[in-house]
Amino acid sequence: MALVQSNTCVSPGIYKMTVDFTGAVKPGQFFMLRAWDKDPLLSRPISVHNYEPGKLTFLYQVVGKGTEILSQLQSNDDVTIQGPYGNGFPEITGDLCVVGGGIGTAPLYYLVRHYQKQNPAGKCRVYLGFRDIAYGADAFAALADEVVLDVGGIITHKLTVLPGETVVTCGPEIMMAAVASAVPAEHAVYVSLEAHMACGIGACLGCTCETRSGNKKVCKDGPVFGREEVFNV
Amino acid sequence: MALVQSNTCVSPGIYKMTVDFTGAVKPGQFFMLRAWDKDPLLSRPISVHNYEPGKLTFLYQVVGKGTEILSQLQSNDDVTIQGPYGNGFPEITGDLCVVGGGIGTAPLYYLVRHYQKQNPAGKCRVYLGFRDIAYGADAFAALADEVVLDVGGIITHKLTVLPGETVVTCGPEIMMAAVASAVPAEHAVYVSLEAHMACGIGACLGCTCETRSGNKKVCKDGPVFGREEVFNV
Amino acid sequence: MSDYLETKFNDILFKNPVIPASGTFGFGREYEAFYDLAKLGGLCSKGLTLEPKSGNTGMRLWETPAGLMNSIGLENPGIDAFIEKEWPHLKNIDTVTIVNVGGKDEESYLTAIEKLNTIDAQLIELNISCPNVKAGGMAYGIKATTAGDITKKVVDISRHPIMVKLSPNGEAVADIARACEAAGAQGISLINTLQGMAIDYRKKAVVFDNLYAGLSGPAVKPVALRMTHQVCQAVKIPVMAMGGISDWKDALEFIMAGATCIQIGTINFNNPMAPIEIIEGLKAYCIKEGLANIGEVRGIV
Amino acid sequence: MSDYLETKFNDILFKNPVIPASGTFGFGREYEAFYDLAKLGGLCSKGLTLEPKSGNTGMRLWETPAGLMNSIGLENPGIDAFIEKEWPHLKNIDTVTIVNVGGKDEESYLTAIEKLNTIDAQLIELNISCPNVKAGGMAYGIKATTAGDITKKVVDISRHPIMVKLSPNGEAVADIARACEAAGAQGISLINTLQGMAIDYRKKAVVFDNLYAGLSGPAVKPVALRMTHQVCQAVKIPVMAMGGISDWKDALEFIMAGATCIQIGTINFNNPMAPIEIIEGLKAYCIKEGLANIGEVRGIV
Ligand SMILES: Cc1cc2nc3c(=O)[nH]c(=O)nc-3n(C[C@H](O)[C@H](O)[C@H](O)COP(=O)(O)OP(=O)(O)OC[C@H]3O[C@@H](n4cnc5c(N)ncnc54)[C@H](O)[C@@H]3O)c2cc1C
Ligand SMILES: Cc1cc2nc3c(=O)[nH]c(=O)nc-3n(C[C@H](O)[C@H](O)[C@H](O)COP(=O)(O)OP(=O)(O)OC[C@H]3O[C@@H](n4cnc5c(N)ncnc54)[C@H](O)[C@@H]3O)c2cc1C
Ligand SMILES: Cc1cc2nc3c(=O)[nH]c(=O)nc-3n(C[C@H](O)[C@H](O)[C@H](O)COP(=O)(O)O)c2cc1C
Ligand SMILES: Cc1cc2nc3c(=O)[nH]c(=O)nc-3n(C[C@H](O)[C@H](O)[C@H](O)COP(=O)(O)O)c2cc1C
Ligand code: FES
Ligand code: FES
Repeated sequence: MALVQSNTCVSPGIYKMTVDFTGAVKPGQFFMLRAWDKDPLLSRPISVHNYEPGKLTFLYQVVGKGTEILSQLQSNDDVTIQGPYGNGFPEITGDLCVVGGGIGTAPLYYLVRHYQKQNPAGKCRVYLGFRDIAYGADAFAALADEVVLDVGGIITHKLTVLPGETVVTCGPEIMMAAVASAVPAEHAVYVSLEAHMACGIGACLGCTCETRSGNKKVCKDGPVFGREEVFNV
Repeated sequence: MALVQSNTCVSPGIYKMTVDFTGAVKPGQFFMLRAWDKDPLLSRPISVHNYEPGKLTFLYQVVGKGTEILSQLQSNDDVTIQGPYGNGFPEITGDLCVVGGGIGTAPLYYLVRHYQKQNPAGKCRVYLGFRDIAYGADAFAALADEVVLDVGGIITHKLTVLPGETVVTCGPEIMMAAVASAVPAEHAVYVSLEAHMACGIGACLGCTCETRSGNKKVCKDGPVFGREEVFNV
Repeated sequence: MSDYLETKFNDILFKNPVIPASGTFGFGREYEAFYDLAKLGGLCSKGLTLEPKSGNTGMRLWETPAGLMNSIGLENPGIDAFIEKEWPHLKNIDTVTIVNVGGKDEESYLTAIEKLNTIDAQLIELNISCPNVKAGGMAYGIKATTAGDITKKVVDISRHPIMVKLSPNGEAVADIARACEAAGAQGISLINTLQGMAIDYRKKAVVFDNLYAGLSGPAVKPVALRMTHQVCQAVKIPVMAMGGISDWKDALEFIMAGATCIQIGTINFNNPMAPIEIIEGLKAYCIKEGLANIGEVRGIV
Repeated sequence: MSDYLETKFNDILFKNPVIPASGTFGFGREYEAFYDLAKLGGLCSKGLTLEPKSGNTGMRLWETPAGLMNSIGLENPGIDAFIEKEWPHLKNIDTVTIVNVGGKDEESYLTAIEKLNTIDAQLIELNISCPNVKAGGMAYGIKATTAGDITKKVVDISRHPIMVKLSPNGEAVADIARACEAAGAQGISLINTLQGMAIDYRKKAVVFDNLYAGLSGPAVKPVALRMTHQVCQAVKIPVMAMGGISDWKDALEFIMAGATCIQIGTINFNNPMAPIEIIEGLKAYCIKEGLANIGEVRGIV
């Protein structure tokens, strides 16, 4: 159980919720959230959008019953959160290039913040693609060295990766696959996958994805994978 | 859909909820309430506790999931109400004696109010029995000519029916059966039954009770029956 | 309703494929307060038996997670009273009326069917799947041989087309459907309720006098959809599917699985307007998807 | 745990009758972060097969009203890897470990069982009921003759007691249970998942690559409780029951229906502490009701 500090609509259908939480949280990890009993039955995986001790933030899109219920929570309501789960993004040294699509931008914000803390001299560039309406770009702009924003187009068309950059991407699978094949082989590329999840902790084998080294669990071995593990590149 | 005007705890586990509603409502009728989607699946039958145009009041006890959810509603929340359903109490002329047990007192309040409006000269006496804690007795006292209150005992032990009185009882079935057999035959006695209900309108045959004249539907033919119809007296 | 939803079940024309299910809709009268029954594709009578039945004693309803258990036990006024008191009203409603018939033995089925020959019903739903009456239909419905047998006898004497309503509690449902088809059934409907049990731990007792009862509602939808798909693959006669349908999306899934029509049961209790909302939802879907008729997505999976 | 809950399943002593179900608990490790596994009555391994299996492709999970459909397809490391990597850890946990075994044919069952003869497992759960693998166990589990047959062969060569896990998708479950008992099974567990189907209407396609999948969770409880009751009435060997148990009240109902132990499946995903809360709830119930042992209410309905 965690107490909701705030839960506000930041763009049509997009909500930002902050809850009480203190613990070790890595960028790219997620929590299993629920604010209902058995309808729906399962908790919902939501990535960490931002974290500082005492203050855990999620950014989520309302797409169905679970996220609809979450969006109705108000300050001081209880929400059950389990986590953090998942491997999270690797520690990145050198420069960083993040490519986010839609709600896939959610986990990248905390990644960028964390990266900059660890690499005060590192450069960080951000590509953001949205179908209709952009959100969160200002926040990225306040942090990153450069933000490239695209609405309605194909973000990979604008993407140029600079020497020495590590690429991290999160968004629709088709976008991540495009990034994975567009970026030259000398760059490390990390992708954050999605899957329907039941347990979130590696017990049900429901979130399995095929990788070069056999089946992996998105919830426990992922959600972050190297591109060569999960895409044919 | 109706808007909740107020919903307050009036005694441990007992709530009074007032909602917007205008229409013809008879004492002894009930509404089917829901403030959830499919968990629980069915609506919950709750009697009319009081009514005046624009203001429909329910008095209910939290006993399970449905009433628990109802108890959490706040002013301006929506609640789905269907009704009024059921036959309601007959129009009573002559004097009235009501015998309520526990939450069975809920529909009797509106009955007494209605009776007094229709019979300004009529006398109305009220017996109220509770297991542990009494509620609503003050409100009855403000209306009725006499209120006999019992906590922890057996209300029928105190019951004396006066000549010319019609008796109306609502409460645990065992109490109503006791009233039905205690009251001398020359008095009309009406009882208000309960049953698990699915439709509330007579379509599912789930609330059937056996009566002297064959099966009757509690929701449509009742919930109010003459004692001789449903009890062996 | 418009052409988007017009549906032929053999040569019976339904305005739309949405029909309230037997036992959840009385004889329709109660729902007239909510909407004009002529908006429905059809309606299906409460299960009738030759003799009047007072149904089961004791508790008849019990809620379960996303489900409802019932032990009504086919309470009904009997065929004669139906023909006399309900049919005159029903036949004047501008929609297809399906008469649902149960029985305790061969003779009672056949006599009931003969009596129904005197009225102009469009379709008879032969209930061989009610789990709630001890000497009841389900005994016929759980084996292909007995299901085929009773179907043949009924088809032989009925002047109305016979749609057999199958139980989800028996042997492979596709085999049973095939046997009914071979016996001359003109349609299949399914599923009737799943046999379940409830215990009241507080009372340390079973809930239902009849021990077991029938489970319906959203909880059973995945099973109903699977069986619908199996039966639609197995037979050529049209299928009227049901089991847990609660909105137009559910209805659409059953149609995609191959159902010609769909029936709406338990959800009527939760939302009396459900059939109408489903009709409207299906129509809006056709428009949005550019379908001339809902039949274009039938059986596409 | 205390004596209130101590339960003998034949001569195997369980601290309490609560055991996480196969496939919902991995090999236990993941839940060690939530509580000490030694608090459990026992635990049950993920379904193992002779050879490693990578499981089914495509979508593996789909939520339904109060239910979960899964199409894992018995992904598992195979018996050898289990014995080498998981067993050393499991055997040191102070609780009863049940090994769940599936197979694609007689030979693979028997070879797997022989390999398990080399370890000191206390009980083997013979899975003849997984609906998710095409050439899989369910083919055995849906008919009394084949179920009895494979059970006999397995019992003959196993040095461990065999509990046969039954399918709810076959012929009369009591007949199948009797056949297994006659074949020498020392226990019965049930139910495995109900076969269901899901369609994604948006994609106009079936959800699961394997077409049908297994339904579990609260939605199936009434069916599971009925089958548990039927089997407990039919056989003398002890029964380990499951299907939709989500709290101690549900667990109690299955015990009242006659189950000796109960297994906790899908609800682990909803509430990882569920087994512990159920153990505590049952204990509190014994105290409140003045029972010396939970066995006093076993089979009382
Ligand atoms: C590791 C991980 C991190 C995630 N982080 C975020 C996040 O930060 N913000 C955010 O908005 N969303 C995130 N998601 C997706 C989010 O979990 C789903 O949108 C959510 O579970 C949908 O629940 P619902 O009840 O609202 O929708 P449902 O009614 O369950 O489904 C609506 C639609 O969403 C799809 N869907 C359902 N569950 C998932 C799932 N687990 N993954 C992908 N699609 C799904 C369904 O197939 C359906 O098409 C994440 C998912 C994963 C696996
Ligand atoms: C015509 C009618 C009028 C009613 N008026 C009132 C009222 O004014 N105030 C009030 O507090 N209650 C009233 N009730 C009872 C009320 O409907 C139930 O208490 C309520 O449905 C319980 O819902 P739940 O989800 O909270 O409990 P559940 O979890 O469904 O059940 C909790 C307990 O209540 C019992 N129960 C469930 N439904 C009913 C039911 N329909 N009738 C009797 N017992 C039931 C269950 O068997 C169980 O023991 C009335 C019932 C009827 C039939
Ligand atoms: C209260 C109730 C009464 C029913 N009575 C009958 C009946 O008389 N005859 C029949 O064939 N089916 C009867 N059924 C079964 C339904 O027609 C339907 O097959 C079943 O409920 C599954 O559909 P659903 O999940 O949409 O309710 C009844 C179901 C319920 C819930
Ligand atoms: C994700 C998942 C995986 C399962 N895997 C297995 C398995 O490997 N072997 C098996 O015998 N049963 C398996 N089952 C079935 C469960 O053990 C149990 O029989 C079923 O889920 C019903 O119980 P429940 O409703 O409590 O979940 C699995 C169930 C689920 C939900
Ligand atoms: S969600 Fe259960 S293993 Fe990943
Ligand atoms: S509740 Fe359906 S007939 Fe009374």
